[in-house]
Amino acid sequence: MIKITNKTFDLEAEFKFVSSDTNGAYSFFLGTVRSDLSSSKKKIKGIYLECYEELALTQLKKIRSKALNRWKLTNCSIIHRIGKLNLGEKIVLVTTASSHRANAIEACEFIIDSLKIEVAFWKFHLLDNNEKEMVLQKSLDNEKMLKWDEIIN
Amino acid sequence: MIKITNKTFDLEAEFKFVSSDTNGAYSFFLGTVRSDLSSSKKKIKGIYLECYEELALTQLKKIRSKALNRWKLTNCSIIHRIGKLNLGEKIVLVTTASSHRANAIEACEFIIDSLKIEVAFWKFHLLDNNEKEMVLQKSLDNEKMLKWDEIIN
Amino acid sequence: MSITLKYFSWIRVKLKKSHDLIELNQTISFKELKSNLILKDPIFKEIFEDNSVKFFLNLREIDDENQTLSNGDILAFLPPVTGG
Amino acid sequence: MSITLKYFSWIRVKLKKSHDLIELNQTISFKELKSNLILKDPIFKEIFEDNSVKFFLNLREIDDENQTLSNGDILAFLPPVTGG
Repeated sequence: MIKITNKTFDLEAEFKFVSSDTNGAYSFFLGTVRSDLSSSKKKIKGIYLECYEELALTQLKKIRSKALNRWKLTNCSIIHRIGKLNLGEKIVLVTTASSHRANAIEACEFIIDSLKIEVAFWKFHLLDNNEKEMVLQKSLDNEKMLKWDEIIN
Repeated sequence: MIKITNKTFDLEAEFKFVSSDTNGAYSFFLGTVRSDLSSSKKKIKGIYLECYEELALTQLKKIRSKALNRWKLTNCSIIHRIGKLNLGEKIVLVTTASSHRANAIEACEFIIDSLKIEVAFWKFHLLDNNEKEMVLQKSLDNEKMLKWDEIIN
Repeated sequence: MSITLKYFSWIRVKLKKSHDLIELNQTISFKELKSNLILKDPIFKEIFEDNSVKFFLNLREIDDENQTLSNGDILAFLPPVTGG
Repeated sequence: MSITLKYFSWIRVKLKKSHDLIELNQTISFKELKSNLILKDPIFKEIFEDNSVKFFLNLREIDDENQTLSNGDILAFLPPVTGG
């Protein structure tokens, strides 16, 4: 299941969607809004998430299929928030299910790494006085993604 | 937090225990009772988990400390069930929190890998006619643990 | 024929709009459209000179500048993504 | 002095009990205790010959067979663990 939503979500409820007696191992990655300083050293009050929804859904479907095939997952779900989020709120949840744990864990990491550099979401930090500051892509995320090319292709 | 319990647990509630605005990234590993065939090719009805509780708590504390230090985690919790469990029930939950995702994910895998071969729990498959069958340690789990020795020491 | 342009992230902010509907009298290539847009607004020069910006035509990344555009096409301008 | 023996997994199943309280008149080493136990019940021979079984004295793994046991000690017999 892939979901792009402006509502928050409950981990137990999302687990129930992918849970099955045949799985055995589940890996979850959850990203939340971290209280931090922006690149201009201002205090972050929250974030705004922009999305090209039709494209993001297509891209997430492709990543999900790759992961299902490569790691023989029994299930996989990806949820991503859009819109305005406060500090501490959930941004993204990746859930992978497998009969064996190493597969579930590796696939989950592949999905979040792919999402970070391939999927049409853009993050803005919300600062004081309604100021928005664009978040820049991290070169580290790009480098991290390169290692998957050897594994997945 | 470390918990050994004969009660089930809720993922959202467990997340709340470790959640904080300063974290940003959470990795979870959840193990559940998988419907499977036992080593004698009989259908599994559930499992029974035996534990040397005082020792297991000491061992889990050590593993948790290692992970907190090595991966600079901001939080970490481990919950493990004991007693009789039905198919599909949650056995173990490892949660790691960090400001960066790679650390949270790797630490989570280290903890579950360590738990599988170092901590005083023993699993029995419950079969028909109240028959119990001991689960054997997997050599693969032992081999997987060896790779951590280079990383952690 | 008409083509929809969709702008995201800093491109949307800079252009102060999320999309444009442009009307054309004849078929043109992506390359020709780029020249047209730069003539209309110099901001597009900055956009097209930025190697990190990607262009998606009907949800597929453009890999050939000579690709021709058709009526109803949706062309999206995507700065590097930062979700997750 | 008295020492508690705790049995787990197949050792518990084989001995049909989870623990034993043994009384001793004098201090003995772990090595001597092993010999005593084998004399009492040949099942212990199988246990002590199994290299995969670990022995924990007061929650610490025994690394020296000549370690002496003290009053109130808890000695646990642990087959390979299979949790998680």
